[in-house]
Amino acid sequence: MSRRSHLAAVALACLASACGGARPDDEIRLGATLPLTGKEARAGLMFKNGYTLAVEELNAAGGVMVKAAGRKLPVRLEILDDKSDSTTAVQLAEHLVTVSGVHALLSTYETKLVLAQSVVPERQQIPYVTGGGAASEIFKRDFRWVFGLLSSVEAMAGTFADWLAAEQDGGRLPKPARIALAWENTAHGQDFRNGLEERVSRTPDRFTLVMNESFELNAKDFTPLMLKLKASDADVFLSDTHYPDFILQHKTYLQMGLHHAVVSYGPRGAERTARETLGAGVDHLVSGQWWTPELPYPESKAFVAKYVPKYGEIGGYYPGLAYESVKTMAAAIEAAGTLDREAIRGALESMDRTGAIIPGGRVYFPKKTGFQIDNPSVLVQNMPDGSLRIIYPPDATTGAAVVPIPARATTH
Amino acid sequence: MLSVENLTKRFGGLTAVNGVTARFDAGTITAIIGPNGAGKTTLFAMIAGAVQPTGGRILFEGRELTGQRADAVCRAGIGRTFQVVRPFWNLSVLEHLRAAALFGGRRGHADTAGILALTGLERRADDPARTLTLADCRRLEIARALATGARLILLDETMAGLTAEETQSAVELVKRVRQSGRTVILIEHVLPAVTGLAERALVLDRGAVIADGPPREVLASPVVKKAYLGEEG
Amino acid sequence: MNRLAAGSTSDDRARSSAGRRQVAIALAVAGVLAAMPLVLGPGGSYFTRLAIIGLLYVASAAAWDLVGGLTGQVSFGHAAFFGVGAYVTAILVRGGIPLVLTLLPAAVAAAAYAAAWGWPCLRLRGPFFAIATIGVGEATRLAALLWEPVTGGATGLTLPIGRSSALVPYYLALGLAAASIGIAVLVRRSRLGLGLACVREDVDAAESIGIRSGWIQVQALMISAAIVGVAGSIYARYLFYVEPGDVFAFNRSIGLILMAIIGGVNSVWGPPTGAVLFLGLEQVLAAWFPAAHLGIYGLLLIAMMLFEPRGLRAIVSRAC
Amino acid sequence: MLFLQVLVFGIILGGVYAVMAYGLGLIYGVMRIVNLAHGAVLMLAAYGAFELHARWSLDPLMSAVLIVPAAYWAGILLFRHVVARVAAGPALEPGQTAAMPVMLLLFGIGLCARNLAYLVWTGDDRTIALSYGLSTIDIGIPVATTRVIVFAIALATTAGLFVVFRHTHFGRSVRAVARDPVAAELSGISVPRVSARAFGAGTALGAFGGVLLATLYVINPEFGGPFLLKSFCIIVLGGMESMPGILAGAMTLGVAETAAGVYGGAAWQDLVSFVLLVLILVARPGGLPSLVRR
Repeated sequence: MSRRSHLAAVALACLASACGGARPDDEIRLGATLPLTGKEARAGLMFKNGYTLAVEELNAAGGVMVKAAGRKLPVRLEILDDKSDSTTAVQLAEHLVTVSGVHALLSTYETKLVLAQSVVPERQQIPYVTGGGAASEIFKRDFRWVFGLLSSVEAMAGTFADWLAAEQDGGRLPKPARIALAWENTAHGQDFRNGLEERVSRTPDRFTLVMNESFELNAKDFTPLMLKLKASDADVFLSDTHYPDFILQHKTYLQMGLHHAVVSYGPRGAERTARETLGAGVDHLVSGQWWTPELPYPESKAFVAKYVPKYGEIGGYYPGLAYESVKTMAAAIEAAGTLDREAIRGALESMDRTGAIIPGGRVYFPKKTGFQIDNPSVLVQNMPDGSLRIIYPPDATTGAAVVPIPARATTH
Repeated sequence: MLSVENLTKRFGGLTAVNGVTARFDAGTITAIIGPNGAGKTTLFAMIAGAVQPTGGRILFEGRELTGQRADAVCRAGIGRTFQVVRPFWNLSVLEHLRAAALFGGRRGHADTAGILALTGLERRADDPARTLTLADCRRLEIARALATGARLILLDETMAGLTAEETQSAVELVKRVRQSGRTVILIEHVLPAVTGLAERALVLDRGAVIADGPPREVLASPVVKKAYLGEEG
Repeated sequence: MNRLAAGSTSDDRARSSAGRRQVAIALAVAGVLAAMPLVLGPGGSYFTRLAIIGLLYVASAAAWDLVGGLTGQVSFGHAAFFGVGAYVTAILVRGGIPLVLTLLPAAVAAAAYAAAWGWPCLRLRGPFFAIATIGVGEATRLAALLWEPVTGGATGLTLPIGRSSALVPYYLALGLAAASIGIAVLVRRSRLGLGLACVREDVDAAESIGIRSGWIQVQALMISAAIVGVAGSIYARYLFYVEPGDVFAFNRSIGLILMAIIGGVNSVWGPPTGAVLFLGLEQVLAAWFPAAHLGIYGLLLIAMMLFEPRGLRAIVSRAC
Repeated sequence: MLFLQVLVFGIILGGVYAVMAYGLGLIYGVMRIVNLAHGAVLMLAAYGAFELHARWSLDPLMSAVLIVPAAYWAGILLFRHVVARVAAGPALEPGQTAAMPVMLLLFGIGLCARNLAYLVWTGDDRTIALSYGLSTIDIGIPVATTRVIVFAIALATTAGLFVVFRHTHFGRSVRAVARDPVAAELSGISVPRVSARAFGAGTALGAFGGVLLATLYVINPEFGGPFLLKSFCIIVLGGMESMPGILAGAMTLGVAETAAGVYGGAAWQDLVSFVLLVLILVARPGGLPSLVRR
């Protein structure tokens, strides 16, 4: 009994929802799924804040000018929770397009979720801007509708290489520099390795790779890795990690009394909690970010000034990229002058906007990368007084990098 | 029909069965008796393939069975029952017979009706085993062993825990089994049942055969008396 | 009613009329499902996508039950088969082979993988088999992460999406669900099903009547794996993206167990019903209690174990 | 030299692994219950240590004094009111043991605990910053002080448990129940009471492990999962029953993982435990006769 009645209920619910497809165009409907629960919830919430803040800002200015409507239209944003699960992210995106009838999609956070979800805009032919997925794999599929605001992780590795080269030219690093690379076995880590390997093979006079090791996410012991690192006799230690692995890895590093001229854990190292845990051990670590609240651009400072009183401390690049995603989509709609999907897409493809809060300050989607932005990352170094110093790109630096890292007085 | 040669089983330092050699002829009923811990059940388990012998050989109808697993032993033509009954509790009596017939080696050609009649389980054919009495479970195990098409049936204490009346009908059942052309070897504690049933008794003590012959003579022999009294006195 | 195997406890005529009614209901449901996307048109794509997942759940749950219910060996590692199927399809489709031709290789690969580890592991019983399957499942996931040249490592593999319609995986999934339930019925009526029931009840007794307990269980695992492998294969085509953390996820295996438990293990209709309820539950929880979905699954499991470990099937049969 | 380092680091890692596995091993050894909530016990205890440290700057080793007894009583209550009821209840199928329902029940409890952690502490990563968190002890090579402490405690725990099991009434009755519950009941031991206490003791040991692990690792709601899986491997390696066996199993795993990381790739470390788990389960039927047949 209950079997049949349940099936009927599901069927009815689906029928009812399917009828809600067409809606009047008296507002701009944007949709996004985000990992508001599950393992990516922290970043998901910051994304939500960033999205929300940008939408509020647009509506406070009366909305977005749409020429075809002859007036400014208000923006409405629908956010659904995908539970950090790719199947759900796909389903709910489909729901946003077919049931909620959104005009454009913003993305979820986390590369793997975006990899899965980005199929939806391509099939439904609806513009999609992602500030949450960096894997170049997303953009290698000849998709027309997916636009990436995050530079690839390969590009981030390239930024590190560019900066190291600059330090070499300043005479602060040996040439060639011996690099030991450790990367977490995730999409992010793989891309980081690919980017770095590519730079090393392109400029053998500058870099040699003396260690190239991967490790599992949430590992419980990094002693073997550090033994290998020690044996590799490197000048530069670059690791690409998530937070828990960064803490354990660097703890082991410090306990083994290792020292290198440059040490980086990719995106990690600038966290306040890291300093609480590892103390002076985090001094001089370099981390690479897609955006950071320390950026000296006025637009970025203005955003931070609005965000912090409302939502509190910023931990990571997430809110900045979320904010910029909405701004980018709004700019595309305004440029298109209509809510027609194809027109919005065209505006995104031909976009070259300045005054963005992300490093480089420019938003554009080059065709050769499959519409993935190609800006430098911002490199930040921890200073012993607890402050963060932007050391790259040159147009954003707030001080000179400390290279090589001075040797610690003693190791306990 | 079945012969075991110098069959031995050691568990660690303990020798459960020590060099047993015996022949069992077709169409006979042989009882294996002996005090607790004499190695009867281990001997059975080795013949049935449930326990692998440490040494010695098992030959059945001229075929070497040593080292074969239980399922292969069954398909070779030896059926068994268990000391503590182990029916398939959630299967009906008929399903037991069907499964035994399908897997026992003859691919389903078992006279299930005949076996039900023989074992007196016709009325319970559709009932799941968990609803049967102990006596019926014992019958069911015999029926199951028969349905595999076994030519030799090993009965492990088929009468333990039964009332006098049930014991009598079990004795009758075993006789009918033999009349249907099967060879029977049984382990038994109920000695009066043994004397009325078996032509031959094999007495085990501490893993070795201490007497072999017609039940009455064997039971009267001083060695056997001593073994039993030694244990029980 | 005892649905075990060929065996028959109840009156034959009543059984066959009940059976006929079941077949009629099943056909009607299948017919409605088959017509649904056509009726809904393009606006129904949300339904279609949801239904694909639901049908894959149904197929996998019924397949899981061949091992977890009929054989009585609770597997915590069925995601391994799902993942193997998904990867075989992903790799072949990327090599230019049409999807439909990849289903059979996916099934074969999953079944072969099942045979490879099932043969040694199925000698274990109860909790030990369960623990071993946890180990196998996780080892498979990690191996897939490490075997980058073939699996793409953590990044996974993307499939070319082309211009094909979502209806292809929908009808494939519908076919698979129907086939899986059909196989569940057939196996239960076959010699294999009867043998498995015996093994589940008592391994030693089963061997004593000539059942090769190892081989027969491996057969069940292989059939089950083949179906789940095809489900993975259709999933790959549905998502156009295969990645170890998703297709080999421990949660996938757990999901199958939950479905079977909710509906009632060891029955033809229990696990599929559980799968539909699980899908509904997932949707409801995602919408209303996003922060508590894990806990609600947990509470559900606790409540079922406390009050009715035999699932909805037992509750329904008591009520009727 | 490298080999020696692998051995030393591996054995010390083994100490860490031992403290996480004792609780699981005790509960399995006595009651044949596979405690799938063990990971949740580790995780909740780690959060407990985190909270006590954050609020009152209590050192985790001190907070264990509060957390372990609390876990003991929580385990006893859980066993009496939930686990024992399911264990005595119907199985998934009539005629079978309730082992699977109990296992699934405990899995459900683990899910609830994880969800609770998400609600209370969110998914953020937490760490306990200790003054000696980074210090090392030089035993020829520098070894983390925290790990040495945990290692020493692991050895002491084994010794302590050994004494408890041999020389106390509780220990003897637990062993009697583990050997044969029916015989124990006949000889006047209250099996339900001893079982509840053993479950409580296993939970307490798990909590102790969790507190110790909290000094080494970042804490989040998924904290317990990897440890639970490794613990399985360890108790299976160690023969499922004895505490010294668990210690030996833990050290074997520690050395095997370290060796795999050093001589193979760092990424192989986790694979080792699962492969070992399956291999041992499958390849040692003689050594673990209880596994092969019910």
